[in-house]
Amino acid sequence: MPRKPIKTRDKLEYLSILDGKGKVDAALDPNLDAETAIYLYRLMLTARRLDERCINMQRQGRIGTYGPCRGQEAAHCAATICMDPEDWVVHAFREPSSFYHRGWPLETVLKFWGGYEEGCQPPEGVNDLPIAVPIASQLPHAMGIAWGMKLRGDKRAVLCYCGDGGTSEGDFHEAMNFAGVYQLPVIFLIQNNQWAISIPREAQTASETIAQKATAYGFDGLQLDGNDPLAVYVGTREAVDKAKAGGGPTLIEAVTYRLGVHTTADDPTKYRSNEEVKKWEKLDPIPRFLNYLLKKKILNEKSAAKVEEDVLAEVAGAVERFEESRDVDPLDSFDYLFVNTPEEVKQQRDEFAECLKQEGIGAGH
Amino acid sequence: MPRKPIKTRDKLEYLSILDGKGKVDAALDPNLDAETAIYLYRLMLTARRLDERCINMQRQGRIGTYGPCRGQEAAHCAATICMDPEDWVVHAFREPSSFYHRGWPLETVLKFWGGYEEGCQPPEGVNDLPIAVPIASQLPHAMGIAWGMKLRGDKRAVLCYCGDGGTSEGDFHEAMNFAGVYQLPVIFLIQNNQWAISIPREAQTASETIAQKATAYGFDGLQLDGNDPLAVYVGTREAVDKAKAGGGPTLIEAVTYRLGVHTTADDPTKYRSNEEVKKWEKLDPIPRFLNYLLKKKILNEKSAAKVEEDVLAEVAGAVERFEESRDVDPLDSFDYLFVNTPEEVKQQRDEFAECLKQEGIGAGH
Amino acid sequence: MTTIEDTNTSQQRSKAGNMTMMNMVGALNLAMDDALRTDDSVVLLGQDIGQDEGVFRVTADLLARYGKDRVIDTPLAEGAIIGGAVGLAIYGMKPVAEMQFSGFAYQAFHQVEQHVSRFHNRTRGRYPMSMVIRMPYGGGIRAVEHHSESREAYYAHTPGLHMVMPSSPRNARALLLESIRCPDPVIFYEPKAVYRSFKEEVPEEPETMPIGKARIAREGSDISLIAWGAMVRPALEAAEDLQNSDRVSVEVVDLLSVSPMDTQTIVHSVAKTGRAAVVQEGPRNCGIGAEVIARIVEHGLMHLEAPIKRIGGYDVQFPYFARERAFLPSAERIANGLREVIAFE
Amino acid sequence: MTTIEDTNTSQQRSKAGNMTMMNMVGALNLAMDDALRTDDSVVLLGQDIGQDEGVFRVTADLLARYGKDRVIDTPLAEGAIIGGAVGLAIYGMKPVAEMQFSGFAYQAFHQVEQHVSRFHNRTRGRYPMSMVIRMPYGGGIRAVEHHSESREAYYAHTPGLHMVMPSSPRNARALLLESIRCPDPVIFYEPKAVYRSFKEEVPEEPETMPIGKARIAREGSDISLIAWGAMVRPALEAAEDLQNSDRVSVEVVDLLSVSPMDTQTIVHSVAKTGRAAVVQEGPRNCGIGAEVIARIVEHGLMHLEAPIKRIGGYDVQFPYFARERAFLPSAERIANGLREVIAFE
Ligand SMILES: Cc1ncc(C[n+]2csc(CCOP(=O)(O)OP(=O)(O)O)c2C)c(N)n1
Ligand SMILES: Cc1ncc(C[n+]2csc(CCOP(=O)(O)OP(=O)(O)O)c2C)c(N)n1
Ligand SMILES: [Mg+2]
Ligand SMILES: [Mg+2]
Repeated sequence: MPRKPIKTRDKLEYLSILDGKGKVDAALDPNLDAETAIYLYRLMLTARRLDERCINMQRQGRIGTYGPCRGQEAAHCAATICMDPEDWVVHAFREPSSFYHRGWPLETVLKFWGGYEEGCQPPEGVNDLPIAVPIASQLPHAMGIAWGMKLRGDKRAVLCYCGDGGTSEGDFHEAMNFAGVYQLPVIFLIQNNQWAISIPREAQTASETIAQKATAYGFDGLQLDGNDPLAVYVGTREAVDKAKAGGGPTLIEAVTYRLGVHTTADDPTKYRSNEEVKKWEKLDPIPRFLNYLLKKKILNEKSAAKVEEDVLAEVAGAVERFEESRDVDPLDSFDYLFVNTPEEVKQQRDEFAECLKQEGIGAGH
Repeated sequence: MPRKPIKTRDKLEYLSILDGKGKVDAALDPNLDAETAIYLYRLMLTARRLDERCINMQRQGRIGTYGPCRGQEAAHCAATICMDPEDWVVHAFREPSSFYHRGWPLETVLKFWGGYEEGCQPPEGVNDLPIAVPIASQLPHAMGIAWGMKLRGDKRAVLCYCGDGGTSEGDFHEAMNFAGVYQLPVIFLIQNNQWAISIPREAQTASETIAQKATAYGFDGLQLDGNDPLAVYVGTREAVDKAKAGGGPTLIEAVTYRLGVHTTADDPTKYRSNEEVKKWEKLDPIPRFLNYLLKKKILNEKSAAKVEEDVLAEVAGAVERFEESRDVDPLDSFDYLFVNTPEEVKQQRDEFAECLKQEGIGAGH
Repeated sequence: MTTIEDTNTSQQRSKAGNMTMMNMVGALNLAMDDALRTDDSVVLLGQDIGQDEGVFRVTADLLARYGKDRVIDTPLAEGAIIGGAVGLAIYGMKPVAEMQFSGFAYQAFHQVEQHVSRFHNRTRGRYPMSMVIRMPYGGGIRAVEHHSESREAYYAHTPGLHMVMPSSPRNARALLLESIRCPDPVIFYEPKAVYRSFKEEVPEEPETMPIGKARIAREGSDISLIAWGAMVRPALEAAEDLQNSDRVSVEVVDLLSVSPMDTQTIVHSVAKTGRAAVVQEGPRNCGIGAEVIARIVEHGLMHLEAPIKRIGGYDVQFPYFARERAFLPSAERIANGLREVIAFE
Repeated sequence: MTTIEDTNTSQQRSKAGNMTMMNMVGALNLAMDDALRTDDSVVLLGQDIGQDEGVFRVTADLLARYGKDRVIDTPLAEGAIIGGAVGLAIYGMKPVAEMQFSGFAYQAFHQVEQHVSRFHNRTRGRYPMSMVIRMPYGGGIRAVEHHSESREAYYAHTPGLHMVMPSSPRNARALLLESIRCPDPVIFYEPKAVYRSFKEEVPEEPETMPIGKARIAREGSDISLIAWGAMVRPALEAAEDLQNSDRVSVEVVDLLSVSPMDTQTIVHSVAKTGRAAVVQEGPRNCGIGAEVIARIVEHGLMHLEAPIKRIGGYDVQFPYFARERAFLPSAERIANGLREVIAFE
């Protein structure tokens, strides 16, 4: 046939299980055991409460600019719990509970936004990357870690977060392409929260979905309801299983919404309508999941209140531990640059130490 | 439906008209008028003969490394003739006859490969970009020029060449994405010649076609037989008409083959088999098109010989004019950096002039 | 339109028209407004510069005033912003591109090095790269990683670019307007620490000043202190302090443009004072300070009575903000550095 | 394994084993072979480095010897090569990435600046960036645009990186092996003009030399000439010529590593000679030459009897190759520059 349509090979699907009205597709329900389900809810709630606390702390000047994740808790929490400890998680910057789940102390998040490098130091034994500030620049790292797994023959996988805006960067493209070529065990999870600061999703790219971008790289794309923790869980779990079985990468688009400000320095009323926010508030993943758990009798009013209480205590503890760890030494900016610090950097350290002495600046400054 | 396949919106097609065996799809044949058809053949032949000449000149040390286009003449010649003078053509580096058609003297090509900036200077009135050496870095420029057309309301279009290897670069992705978002009048023509130096097409990307990468950007993709000048012509012409009518960008994948070396510094026997080359030699666009023209009686043996003769004379003239223009002044490296040359650059120019004087180096060195 | 001819006095009155007190954000906004109004080939492009008016509000009101074909919100891709601007410039427009922070301009560094800096030379003058790439740089605003760097030396080391760094509202306005009118490409590094830190009288009438001219921000006779961008304020403060405490007279040279660099003004000052120091935020190795020293040595070695000291500018990563106040050169640190040079015998 | 301890004599014999005459391409290949053989976490990655053995054949035989999981051909995307190498290093491998030419490394500059140079610091030591980024640099091989640049200063200005530039086969082999073993990231700039220009005896046994140490390539007493990479050969030639023609004794300092820079060896030499010049291919503004001068001023101003001259290194684009022979600093141009400094009174 001299003129014919081209059919592409890879799977391109949409998935929703627990919809915005609370209706469940029973055939697809993963029927999480009670422990896992409650844990997932708790993770989501932790992100919500920490978020609220951080916004307050920013207002009080106790941390700097903060980027909340309100509305996106299902997308990041249900994905991260699909990863085993020997797997790796590569973060963007709106996934506080992913850190928490993976074993980073909750105050890590506060340290990062509080202006401390310590917020980027993974605890021993935790296989993760810290917050990545340059948008999409972490995708090649996730690809590289997955490449290492493949080269070493390790049956592991990498989960990598990114935003809808991040898909416009060259790094997105290059990482996806390498992942396809080498069939790497990596899941690129795009949190399509409809906005990249003030740029709406439709102005970010002309493709109808972000999931379909996988077509360009010869692997599967899955769009799912990112406010549906069950869909996120099922979609990610499948992708992880496929990756570990040698089936290569998956691009997941989690359709969600940033209910709050981009960061505390942002004023969203400049660029989006209240009605839009209202519409999405009705799709909030937290009440949606709580109702599901109540209906399924996995939680009841009392046990739900207990979760709430525990979460608040944990957040309060994290804030306390954060406040106690503020006392850092400005001099140590010279100590971690290299494994083997060159003489000239040591000399500059001495010079800087002398300045601090003259100026009476000590640790904790 | 909670789990369903995603259908994408944009057109994704394959096109072939004059196939490798010489069979024509009469319904699709554009029936070029004799003048255009002969001109196109002549352009293709000019590229072939210039190529041969350049390889010889490189061997003799009269020019530097040269990157031939043998086998790809249909892909670049049949595309460039779809552009009007007020349109723009943005080049990669394997399209000698596109320059020629657009009004650059044929010796321009020799100047570029001969080591002269003069080979990158577009003649007055010609709307083109010169050879771009950093792979894919020209795609954003094509996008930007098309953006200018759109902003100014000019009914024009841009044709931009790139290789299969170039599709892996971030620049490809970013340019395509902007073109889609702003619905710009630009045609990205990928000459998929199966190789990027030693890297075969399958190792460059895991997608089955390059055309389908358009899906990621929300516009049409067209794969066509790049050794079929009629398919290239029809496909490009449609894309140009669509662009000028406000229909936005098109990604065209011209499936072709680099019959020769990557450049004269390359030894392809290190990475590909002779059989593969042989197979593609049978699909050579030049005899294929000549036979078509003979069959259609647009050319006969005598008129074809005349074309051959004219082309050889034109190439010989270009070589002559190139040899006569070698006498350049090394000092002028300081003269084109800025429109308004800063004092310190002028001082360095004087310093350099003094060096050249001391060393007895004049123009033509 | 007037030009600040005598750049040696920063507060010089514009000959014509009214003055308004404004901060640097307002002054930059004014320059872009001037340019958009008077030259319809000018287009602004960048992330969040339209509807959102820029994350620092530098482009406030401009979308409303000039429409979305002149003030263009783009997707999140620095390479395509600069690569697209190259195409726009070739097509005869005057793009003024914003990089949201200088720390993200590296995503477009290949387009800057390979094309912005070269197209005019490559095409032997056929396609001038008349464009401005604006970006906020430097520390001091308690921002997260990559939001505090000063890497002007990357651009100063790249032939074919101008690298401009204003220090106050008035010179920011005049230099930005001049940069937009400049037929050659200008990297315009905006000291974000200065954005809202003080106000200055700025003439309502468009005003420009030449690129490549330093100004004597303060006259002095004992030592020359070379500074630029955000470091000019603490430099002036240090000079004032030293005058009061040590009776040392410091001449402060504000480079305004680090490439081209005004060697003459620097060397002239050092010839007068015999001593010099440089203060910088950016890394020391191959930084602007090194270049300043090299030029003083090449053109004024005989005047030097003491080694030239580089104050600040350590070759480590700019720390996250909890450590930044200790890290950034303060007036006190600068004064101490100057004392050392003065003490040298 | 031996170490070239005394870096002051380039031709020093290895204590153990046989010597083979080889050019720099062979020596670099040997270093990678050493590394691949002795450390199975080492992987090479880059465009055309496998089947094709590198466009300069620097990786000859390595794919055949170590297989496609150790010597990896990649798609055409520098950003993913370096960004991928960051991931590989984090996962515990030792990537040795090749950029086909230094002029295309800017496509990955954001990954270098934002991650290669920072991950160890950012994670407070948790993820060292033990990797080497090799790339051929510099002019002289009649190549097309972007194939002739020397921009070592970009990397020297970036905190957190080592910037190494060998000058001969033996030190290239020793430094590359050391760089691969180094726990910190190294940008390894290979002077492609030297690749096949001469041979030297190289020990068969693995040999390393420390990063950050300059060598005295030639002893002298009248003037110090600081050079690195491809400029060392014409510098030595110029020194020889000046000795013969003018009886001027030139000491040639070969930096080998431009960051860290061996200030001590430079200043020690200038203390002896009292005069200095620098020769460079790359742009002058904020280049390595400026840094050399700044350090001499900071640490050895009192020894200086004449201004320090920067030879070569103009702030324009490296010309296409028809003009490159006139453009590149020759021995003659260097000698003339040295004469000027010697003549200064
Ligand atoms: C390379 C780069 N460019 C610009 C920025 C500034 N910036 C920070 S967040 C952001 C928007 C990100 O949008 P998206 O990827 O959708 O993530 P979201 O903020 O919605 O989670 C921008 C432009 C950056 N951090 N990095
Ligand atoms: C950014 C960049 N990286 C690497 C190179 C070196 N290089 C020159 S041509 C080439 C292969 C290009 O392949 P493709 O895009 O398929 O074009 P083709 O040579 O097949 O026409 C490479 C890697 C380059 N010129 N630019
Ligand atoms: Mg978003
Ligand atoms: Mg190709």
